Parts: sequence; structure tokens; C-alpha cells
Amino acid sequence: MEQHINIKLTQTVLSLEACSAFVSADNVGGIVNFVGTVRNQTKGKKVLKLDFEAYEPMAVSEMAKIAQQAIEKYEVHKMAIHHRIGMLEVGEIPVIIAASSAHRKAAFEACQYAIDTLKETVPIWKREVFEDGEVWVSATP
Amino acid sequence: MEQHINIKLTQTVLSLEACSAFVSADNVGGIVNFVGTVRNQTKGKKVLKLDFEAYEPMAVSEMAKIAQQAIEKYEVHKMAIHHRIGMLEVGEIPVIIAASSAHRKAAFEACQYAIDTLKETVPIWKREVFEDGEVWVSATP
Amino acid sequence: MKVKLLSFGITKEMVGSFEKNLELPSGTTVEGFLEILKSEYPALKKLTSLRIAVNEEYAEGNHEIMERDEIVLVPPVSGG
Amino acid sequence: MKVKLLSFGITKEMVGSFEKNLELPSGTTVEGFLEILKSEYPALKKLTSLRIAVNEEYAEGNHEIMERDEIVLVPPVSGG
Repeated sequence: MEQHINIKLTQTVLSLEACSAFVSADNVGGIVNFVGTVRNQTKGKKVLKLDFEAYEPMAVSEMAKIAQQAIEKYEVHKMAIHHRIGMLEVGEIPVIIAASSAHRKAAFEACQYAIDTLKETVPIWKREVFEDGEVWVSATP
Repeated sequence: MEQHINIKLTQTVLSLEACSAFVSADNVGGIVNFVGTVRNQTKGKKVLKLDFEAYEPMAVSEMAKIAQQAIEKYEVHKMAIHHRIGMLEVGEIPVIIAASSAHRKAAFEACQYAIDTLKETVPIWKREVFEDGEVWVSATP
Repeated sequence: MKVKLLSFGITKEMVGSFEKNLELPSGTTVEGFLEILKSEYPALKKLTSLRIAVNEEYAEGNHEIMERDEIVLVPPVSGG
Repeated sequence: MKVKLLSFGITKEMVGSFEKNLELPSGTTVEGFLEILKSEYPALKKLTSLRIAVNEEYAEGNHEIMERDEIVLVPPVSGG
């Protein structure tokens, strides 16, 4: 049976071409990719690195749920969600999401839904590393 | 001066990595890419190929206008719009649009705005090649 | 006055060739030009829309065409 | 009954170690477990939110914990 979702959680560099190629197919007219990148600042404070950790088996199953839900919720053909963990430098890529559909609107919606939901439900945590210390993002008010 | 827009109209294969890399920067947190692909059917009829032609100088200037407008309209850092012309097979890529921003919502909006507007204003025309003939898309009711 | 007409997409077939050199009365507007063209090539009336670009910019109906302008017929576009 | 507790992100620092083996009264619910844990580690009360996963699934407050369950503390997630 053809796989319609592709989930990856890895310590190594993510590939945009791999995600986009997975969702590509002869019956799709558009692919939307979201690529998260490590920003050099947060709330005006200089960020050096981000350190990601995950509860791995559950992170993978929650990402698969999101991809499956997105396919059911929108008229989407295939979804890929790849997430990296470990220490990432500014400019590096922690997440790539790809969605393909016959008509482009569904792919835009599915991709937005997937990244919004990932940030709410997938058990992955990041620590911001500053020049003067480290902070777990969003942990405390 | 740093260029914030990158426009390309070409007979050769487009590169997603090139578009995404152009818009990447240390101050962006997200990149959204739209990749158009040649679909194998339209309104239930089997498509063999798409043949794209452009009024080239004006197509380039209209794509540049769209990228510039998207940057002004949304809080977007950089935009790339690459379009291919000539004969394309099913699965090949006629267009790639990339947008980057500090916060992802703006990149999604700018990317959608750009592809929607491109399809309305940029002087590029495609002929669908079927098994039994050819049709200029949307030309007549 | 002399102008150059370029026709893309389906309009190339409707007017018979990609490039034509035309002679127009001076003071012709885009709107007036479209009327002349549609009476000479009635097939153009079948188009969903027909815009005119003058020197690589879309032009309004009241835009006045000038000697040596490059006029382009823009049938419905379908990029992407 | 014996259960395993895993603590990720900031909760690892709050409870002192990544993995703990705990002894719980049988019939303990997720809600009851959270009360026990917050009284033992009051720092947990400072969190914006604290969810519990049991055997790799988010669990509601009335979910009953079973012998040998793997219980995970899920402070506010921040993937992507």
C-alpha cells in the first residue's frame, strides 16, 4: 500500500528536497513546504543556539496523528513532517513540513494546521541558549 | 545593498533549494515555499504536457512587482519567485515561490498572495496538451 | 504613426502572427485601438478577457498610444 | 504498584532526575498523581501548563494509572 504520510525525528540535517519529493505525485498541482529556522533573537535578546529534546516515541506518534488529521481535514494527498533534535545553530532547520494537493489552497491550509498543531501537542522541548544563560521556552509565565 | 527579492524566468529546471536558500537569513524564523507541479489531469481529462510561453521582459517586471508588494504588505524579509517556460511533463515544476519572515504567519500569507496574484497579472500563458488536441488555458469561456 | 503589435497565447492564432507592424491614426487610445482590432479580427471577441500592455506595462482604456510604442495583446494569463 | 516516571524539559530539573521508579497506591488517577507530585516538588506549580502522558498517549485527569505504566511529565511543548 502506498504511504501517504512520512514522519522523521532525527539528530541529523533535514532535507527540503526529500520532504517535497515525498509528497510530489502526478495527481497533485501544488506543494506547500514550511521550513522552520533558528532565529538569531527572541524578544530582542540575542540567541546563540537552540537545544531540542523529545520524548521520541510519542513525538513520532503525535506527528503521525497530525499528518493523518491534516489529510482527513483538508483535501490533501500526502504529508511529510520531519523534526530535528539536538543542538542547532542560528540558521539551521529544526522542522520541515510538506503538504501536496490537487488545488493549492488545501496544501496551504494543511501545512499551517500541521505546524500550528505540532507546536501545541508534540512532546518536543527547546532551550534557548543566550550569552548569559539558558531558558526552557514557554515553560514558566 | 542586500537584495530582498530574487526573480527568475528560465527554460531550465527550477531549484527549490536555491529559492529557499535565497530567502533564508539569521533573523527569520520561518520559510514558506510554494511549488507548482504539472498535474496529470484537468476537469477529469488526461493531460500529457503543459507548454508555457511568456512575454518575458514584462513577466519579469510583474513578478518583481508582486515580490515587492508582498514584502510591503506583510512583514516579510525576502521573496523569491522563479518561473519556468517551455514544454513541461507531468510532475515537473513550472513555478516556485519562497517567502521568509520572523513569524510564520506572514510568510504563509505572502506566499499565497504571490501565487494568487501571479496567476492574475503575470503575462505567462499555458497550453494544455491532451491526447486529442491542445487548449490555451482559460482563454475562452 | 507606426507601432509594433505582439500577440501571445491564443491571440497569436487569432490575429495570424506573433509580430505585426501597424499604422495608427495619431491620438489613438488603447480603447480605440481595441475597437479597430476587434473589428478586423472578430475572433478576439470570444476571449474571456483581453488586456493591453504598452511598453511592458498594463495600460488603461484612455491611455494614449504613441509613435513606436510596443503594444502587446494579453489574453487571460495562466502562469503558475 | 510500581510505575516509571520520565521527566522532560524543565521538569527534569524540577523533579531532580530524568527517570524515577515510584510506588503509587493502586487506583491512583492522573489527577491524584499530579497532586502527590506537586506537593513533593512544589516547583512544578510554577509551570504554565503540565500535562501527563501515560504509555505514549496524553491522559485525562480521571484516567487510572496501572502497574508498570510509563508516566511522562509534559511541560509546555515548544517544538518547531
